[in-house]
Amino acid sequence: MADLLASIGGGFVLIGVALSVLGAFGILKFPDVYTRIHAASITDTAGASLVLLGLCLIAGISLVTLKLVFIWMFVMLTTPVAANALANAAFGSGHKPRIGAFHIMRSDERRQTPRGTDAP
Amino acid sequence: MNFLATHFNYIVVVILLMAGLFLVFSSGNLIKRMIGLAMFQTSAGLFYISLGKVSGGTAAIAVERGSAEAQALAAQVDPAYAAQRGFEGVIYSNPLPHALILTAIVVGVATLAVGLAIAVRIREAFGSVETSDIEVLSRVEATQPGPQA
Amino acid sequence: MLLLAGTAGLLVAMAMMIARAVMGPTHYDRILAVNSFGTKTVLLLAVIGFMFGRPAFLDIAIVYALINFTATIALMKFFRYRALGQPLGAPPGEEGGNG
Amino acid sequence: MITLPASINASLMLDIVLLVMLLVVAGAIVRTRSLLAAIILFSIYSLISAVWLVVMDAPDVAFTEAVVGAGISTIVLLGAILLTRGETEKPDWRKLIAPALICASVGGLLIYAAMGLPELGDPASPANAHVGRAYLQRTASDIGVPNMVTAVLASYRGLDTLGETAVIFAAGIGVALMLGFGPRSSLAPPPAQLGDHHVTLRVAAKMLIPLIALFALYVQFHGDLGAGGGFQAGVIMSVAIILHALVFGLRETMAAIPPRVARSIASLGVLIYAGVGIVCMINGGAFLDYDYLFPPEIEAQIPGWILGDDAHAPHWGQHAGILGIEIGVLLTVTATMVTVFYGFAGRTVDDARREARR
Repeated sequence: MADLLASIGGGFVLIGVALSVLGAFGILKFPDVYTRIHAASITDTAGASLVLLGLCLIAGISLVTLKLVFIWMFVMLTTPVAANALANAAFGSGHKPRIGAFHIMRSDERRQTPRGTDAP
Repeated sequence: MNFLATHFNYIVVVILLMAGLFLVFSSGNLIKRMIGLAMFQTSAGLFYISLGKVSGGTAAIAVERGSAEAQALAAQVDPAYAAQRGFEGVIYSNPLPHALILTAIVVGVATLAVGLAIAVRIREAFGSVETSDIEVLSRVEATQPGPQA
Repeated sequence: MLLLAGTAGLLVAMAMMIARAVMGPTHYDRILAVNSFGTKTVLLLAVIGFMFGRPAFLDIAIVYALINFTATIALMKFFRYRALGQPLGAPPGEEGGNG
Repeated sequence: MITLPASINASLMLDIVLLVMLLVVAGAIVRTRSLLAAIILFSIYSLISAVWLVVMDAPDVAFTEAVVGAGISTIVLLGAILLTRGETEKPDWRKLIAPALICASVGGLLIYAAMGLPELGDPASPANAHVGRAYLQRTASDIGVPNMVTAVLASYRGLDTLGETAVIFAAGIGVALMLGFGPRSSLAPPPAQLGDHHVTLRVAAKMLIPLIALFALYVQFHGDLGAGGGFQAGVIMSVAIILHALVFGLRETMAAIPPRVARSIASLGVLIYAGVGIVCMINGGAFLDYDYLFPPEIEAQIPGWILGDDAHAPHWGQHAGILGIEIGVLLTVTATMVTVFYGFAGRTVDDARREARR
């Protein structure tokens, strides 16, 4: 029984890792920051959930499971917030996306010089 | 080839040390130099930790003798290797370098902050953190007495 | 064995993140790469804790999951406000919107 | 026995892959001309080394490296380039020849010297055979603490750690003296712009800051049982405070922890540490010899059930002494890092100009 659970858990870990690799591939291939953030945040949360679920199955019920649940909670809390902050920083300092319209917010038209380009 | 396998860590650490040293020597920018110094420091820590590793060992946090975890850990060690080296039960890595480097990292970030604070004050006094500009400016100041002097 | 494969996969993903961080045309790409690298590090720490039979190492994964985004917020303030000490505004009328 | 080769090879594989990653990132740091890119890459660098430290059986060090690299050093460097306006250097390849030659020759010599080192993981190497082995064998009977790193750090080499704590304190005071003691100019909220709300961040920070502080306390008091201790807890706690300052503003944080209080706490930590040593001296032992922390008549009063099992030798003095000095370390490290952050975040370029005009 424990062996079966461990194998299923290992399978979950592998699926989660595969998702992470796919997300990393997306970060490499997508054209601009905003699409890359999209690729990263979705696969990171989903991949992390699957990996941690798999490890929970391997660990069985113990203090370790509780720690894994904590890690899951914190990852789910911080990763989207960090993605939000990053998108906010990029958009707020006038970084233009390759795809789609930028001038959704009028207040940003005032800014003449885009900040945060490669030469500070 | 065998040497490369057994001493790989040391070679990499030396290259990292030299990368940090190169930044310190070559860069004219004081902040970049501090980054190089921090890299140098981290790499020196890596060297110490490499020295303290014991093959087949685990972290130097004792697990209770005879507990399930201790048995699982002891089962990971090759019995022939343990017998040859005179180990019994769980093998631990050397805790001494860990204790040294643990404190060194925190001291390192504190001294990094001191260095950066000096760089900030230099920027405020000379208007630049490039060593070439600072040298020129300080030579000018040395030859001409300032207005308040 | 499955965990070993998982570790290898995570290392591949981390290597890709390093490639993005090194190439990254803009700084935002680099920050994104650091962030994603951090999440993968949390997972890697958890997996190798199990692989080496010391799940006690999970504490490091927890602390990293907790503070992963502190540097991201600092970088966001760097880009938007060019200062670290200013408060981040809340919309007027919100609770705590004085800042 | 499938587990043996798998685990050893896995550790070696991870070791090599992570070191190659470190090399790549170090090369990128050397190559890049942008300071900001160097800082971001440096945070990846310390993250990789944190994972590598876990692989090398040093979770305590990995703890510190992860927190310092992810939080404090990045933020301090950012504060510094904000105050120096992030100038980039103008590289001149002729000036690179001499440093490159020096580094290549020194590196060659060091690699040549490294050939004489014992191979990686050799248990009979001088570093591992004598004093390291002795610590491993005697910690259980001398100190009675499972985490041998804490035992070495806090008890066997307690004087050394006192010195390190004093250095951290001195560095904090140095930064405070150079960069000022608090906010100089009005740190007014940024002018409101459309879409310039950070509700998500504020809510997430409100949820996370207490959790981080709580986790720091867990790491502090769990330090003699598992990975952790005063240094790690101190940096985690200071990250919690710095996060508060980043999200809610330096003013709010300084209202809660005024700079003067932070500096007093930093010195209080060193005092507690040294005070524990002096109490040991008063009771007839050497400086920081915790076995003499309690006089025997008090030690006899302590009921045995506090630690949960009577099998071990009690070592009350050692437990209490380690706890006491770790609290001192926690206070000093936290307060120093907060002071450093106050120094960098509280200063603005305008202040410097005003000061120069005066």
